[in-house]
Amino acid sequence: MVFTWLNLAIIVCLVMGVAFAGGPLVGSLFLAPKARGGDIGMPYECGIRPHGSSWMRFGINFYFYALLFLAFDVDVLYLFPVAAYYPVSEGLLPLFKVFLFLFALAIGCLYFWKKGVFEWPRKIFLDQR
Amino acid sequence: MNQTATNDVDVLAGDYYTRHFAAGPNDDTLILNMGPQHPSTHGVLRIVLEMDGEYILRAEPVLGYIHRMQEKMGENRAYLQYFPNMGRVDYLHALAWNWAYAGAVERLAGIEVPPRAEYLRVISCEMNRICSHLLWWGAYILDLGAFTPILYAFVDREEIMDLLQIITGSRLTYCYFTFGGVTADATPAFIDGTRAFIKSMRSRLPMFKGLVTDNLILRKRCEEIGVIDLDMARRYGATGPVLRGSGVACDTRRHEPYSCYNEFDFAIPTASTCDAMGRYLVRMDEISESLKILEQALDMLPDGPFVNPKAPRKVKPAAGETYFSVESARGKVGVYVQSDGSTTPYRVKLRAPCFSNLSLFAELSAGTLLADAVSILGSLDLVIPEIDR
Amino acid sequence: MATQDILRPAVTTLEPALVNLAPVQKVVDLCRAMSLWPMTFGLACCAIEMMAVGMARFDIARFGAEAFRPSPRQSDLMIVAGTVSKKMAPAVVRLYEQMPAPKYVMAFGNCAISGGPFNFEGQYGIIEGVDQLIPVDVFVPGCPPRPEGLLEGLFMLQEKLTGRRWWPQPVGGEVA
Amino acid sequence: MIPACLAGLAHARTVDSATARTGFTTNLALEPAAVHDAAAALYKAGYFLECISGADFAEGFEVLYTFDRFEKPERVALRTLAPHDAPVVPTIADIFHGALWHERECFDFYGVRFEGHPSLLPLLLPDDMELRPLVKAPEARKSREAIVFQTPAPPAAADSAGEKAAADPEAKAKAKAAALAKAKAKAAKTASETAQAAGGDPA
Repeated sequence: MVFTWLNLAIIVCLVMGVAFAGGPLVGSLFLAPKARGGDIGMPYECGIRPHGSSWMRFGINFYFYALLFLAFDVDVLYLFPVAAYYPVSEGLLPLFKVFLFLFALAIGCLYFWKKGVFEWPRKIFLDQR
Repeated sequence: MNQTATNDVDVLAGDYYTRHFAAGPNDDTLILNMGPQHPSTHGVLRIVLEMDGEYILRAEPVLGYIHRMQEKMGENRAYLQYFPNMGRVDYLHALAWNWAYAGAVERLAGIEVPPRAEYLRVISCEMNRICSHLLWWGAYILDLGAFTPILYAFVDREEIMDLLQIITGSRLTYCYFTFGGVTADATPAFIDGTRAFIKSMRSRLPMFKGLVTDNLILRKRCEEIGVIDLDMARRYGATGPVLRGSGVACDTRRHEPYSCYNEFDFAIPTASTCDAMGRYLVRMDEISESLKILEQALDMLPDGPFVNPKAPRKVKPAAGETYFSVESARGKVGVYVQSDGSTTPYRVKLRAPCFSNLSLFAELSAGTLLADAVSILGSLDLVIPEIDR
Repeated sequence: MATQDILRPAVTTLEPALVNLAPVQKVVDLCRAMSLWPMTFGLACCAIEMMAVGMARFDIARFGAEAFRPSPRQSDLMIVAGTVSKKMAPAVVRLYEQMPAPKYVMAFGNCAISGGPFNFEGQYGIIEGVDQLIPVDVFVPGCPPRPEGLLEGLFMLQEKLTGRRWWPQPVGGEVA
Repeated sequence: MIPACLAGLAHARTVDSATARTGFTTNLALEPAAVHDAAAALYKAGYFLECISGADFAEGFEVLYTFDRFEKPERVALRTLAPHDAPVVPTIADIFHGALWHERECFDFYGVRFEGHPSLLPLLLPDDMELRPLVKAPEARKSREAIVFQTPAPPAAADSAGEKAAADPEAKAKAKAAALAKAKAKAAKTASETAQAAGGDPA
């Protein structure tokens, strides 16, 4: 394997990125005083003692959103090399393949849509009074 | 209550109110405290919520985190000594409370108010109302996630504060009224400044409308949220813009006119949609109505003394009781005073509009999204020290 | 530990930094002083003046303290702006304890300093001075203090941290 | 004046006080047992609950309910008396839900128990507070007759302070109220005249 200036630049970039993210953490570890005692370990809940653990079953509406977001992210990730390669491809087969890929994703979206993920009712029940 | 709980269970045991709210930790729903230290409760309001995912199943406001014993203090202080407190009950519309208390004691002790004082009261009170609505507007939009409007609102607010400072001497917690009039006369600088302000505020309102009111995101966040019907308003005693946003044209300034309000020509804005947007529009319209009143009051401002020279220094009303109500930016402010004939009130009851308006919240927010509940809470325009007194 | 909230002063111990060299700490203190992150701890009337300070006219951003955080975990300056009632006091103490070190407290307004107008004979509901519960660095008197007062309090805190005043004295406001 | 909806109700006495002085159109004193029916009648007639407040008198804790209408000003005050040793009043929170908090507040301040209230917890005070802050010391309590009814209390019941307050203000108050009403009318007239003059001048 040939080691080029490009590789070096990538490595330098990586090191700088890690330093940018990790530097403040390390800095505060060495330079900042630490507070201990009292309720510092208690979960923050607007200044009130929490009631019950947060480890409970929770509505998953947002997870669907996260999943869809991920789907589109992956979509872009895979389409990027396709776009880069597309000018040198020949025939209609690559186009067909790309559409096949997009179709598979679209089915996923439709499935979520059908399941009502995109609907947020304003009120889930009427007054019981 | 689990008194013998082990240490780590104990940390998550909640407090008195959450334990009354829910028997214990639940598998499916989350008991969550919103407040007292929360940016969108506008002070130290606390709301205990039972959440199912993003939806609120039950909500219960917990009050008292800024209970300042105003009613107890009323029984300990002389009538005039108690006056400065009124600016601190509702610091956003301090002059409405000034007025309610002054009006109650004046009626009880039979003190006359000269016409010029009445006009000065109207002018300062309406300025204060605009000031209060502007802060609400900025803070409400801030709650909904837009930071810029509050910067615009404060530009105009600072102008009002500078003007009011000329006559009242303070920026926020005014104690401008006194028994039988006001404490200082309007200076030419104040009157000219107010006229200029009316003009500048008029030119700003269309900009506010274009910038915020017509914004689609705002409308999506406000429309069809927190619908208050007439029966609900009646059951809870909602007043002010919360009531007028539900289509009832009830404004104490028209309803039981006090002072010289029946001499002015102004409309009572209402909205028939009953939702948060209705309340929003009512408040925005009220700003322009207040400007109208200001303009008329400045034109009609009579000469004469600004305080009744015969008003006694030491107020000592005859035994009896009185209930005086005025319209603040938040609704009907009532002060009920019982006198036993001595120099201190026997009992002072402060009827805060926010107290009744907030009691709607539990019913209003059940079953809504948490984000919408914040929008509902903001649309009620709460000042917490007024609720807790 | 009882399940009831018991009113007690804040318990917090500060462990000094691992690298506790004077010149290093001096630089770090300067950085801290010029970028204090206050907690939006508006309790009552004074909170409105605290908001006014953040807005365009008084613009606390000029002095590096515009990043108001709602959470104690991200802030290092607690501006106690308003009356602390007995019901609120445990929450105040808890929020102070939940702040990471270094932490500073500004008692903003008469209520936070001494109970202010609500400190009367027979009062039953307020803490007469937040310094009974948490250590206070700067006291700013007034009912409510003007926004300039908050800025001055901030300057005092910066002076306390760095040992010198960084901003010119207001005209006519020179302290003898 | 008693509104039609309350006409059939057994009330203890009508408090005779001028609207101009008290701000109440109707002012009725009821037995505690009658409060619930009265509130129900007022709800049916379209009133809303303005507030509930308490007061500590020598005779007992007074609970004052004020109602008003949205369409026209017509403030109705209902008042009832609960004895000091067992202050119990039926709740009206099942009719006017706003009373839920007003009653809790009254319970906070005076310890008046509202029978049938679903959750009579401390509202404004800390949960562990035993003190009832607005309860007066027995010697500081004044007679309800002297303050609310403004009629001289029977000499046997009146303490010295109550007597002093009740002796002369009765007549004085009435005269004052009349004078006040007259003066107000005059002031309004002059004000409008001046206003017209001021408004007319530039034109």
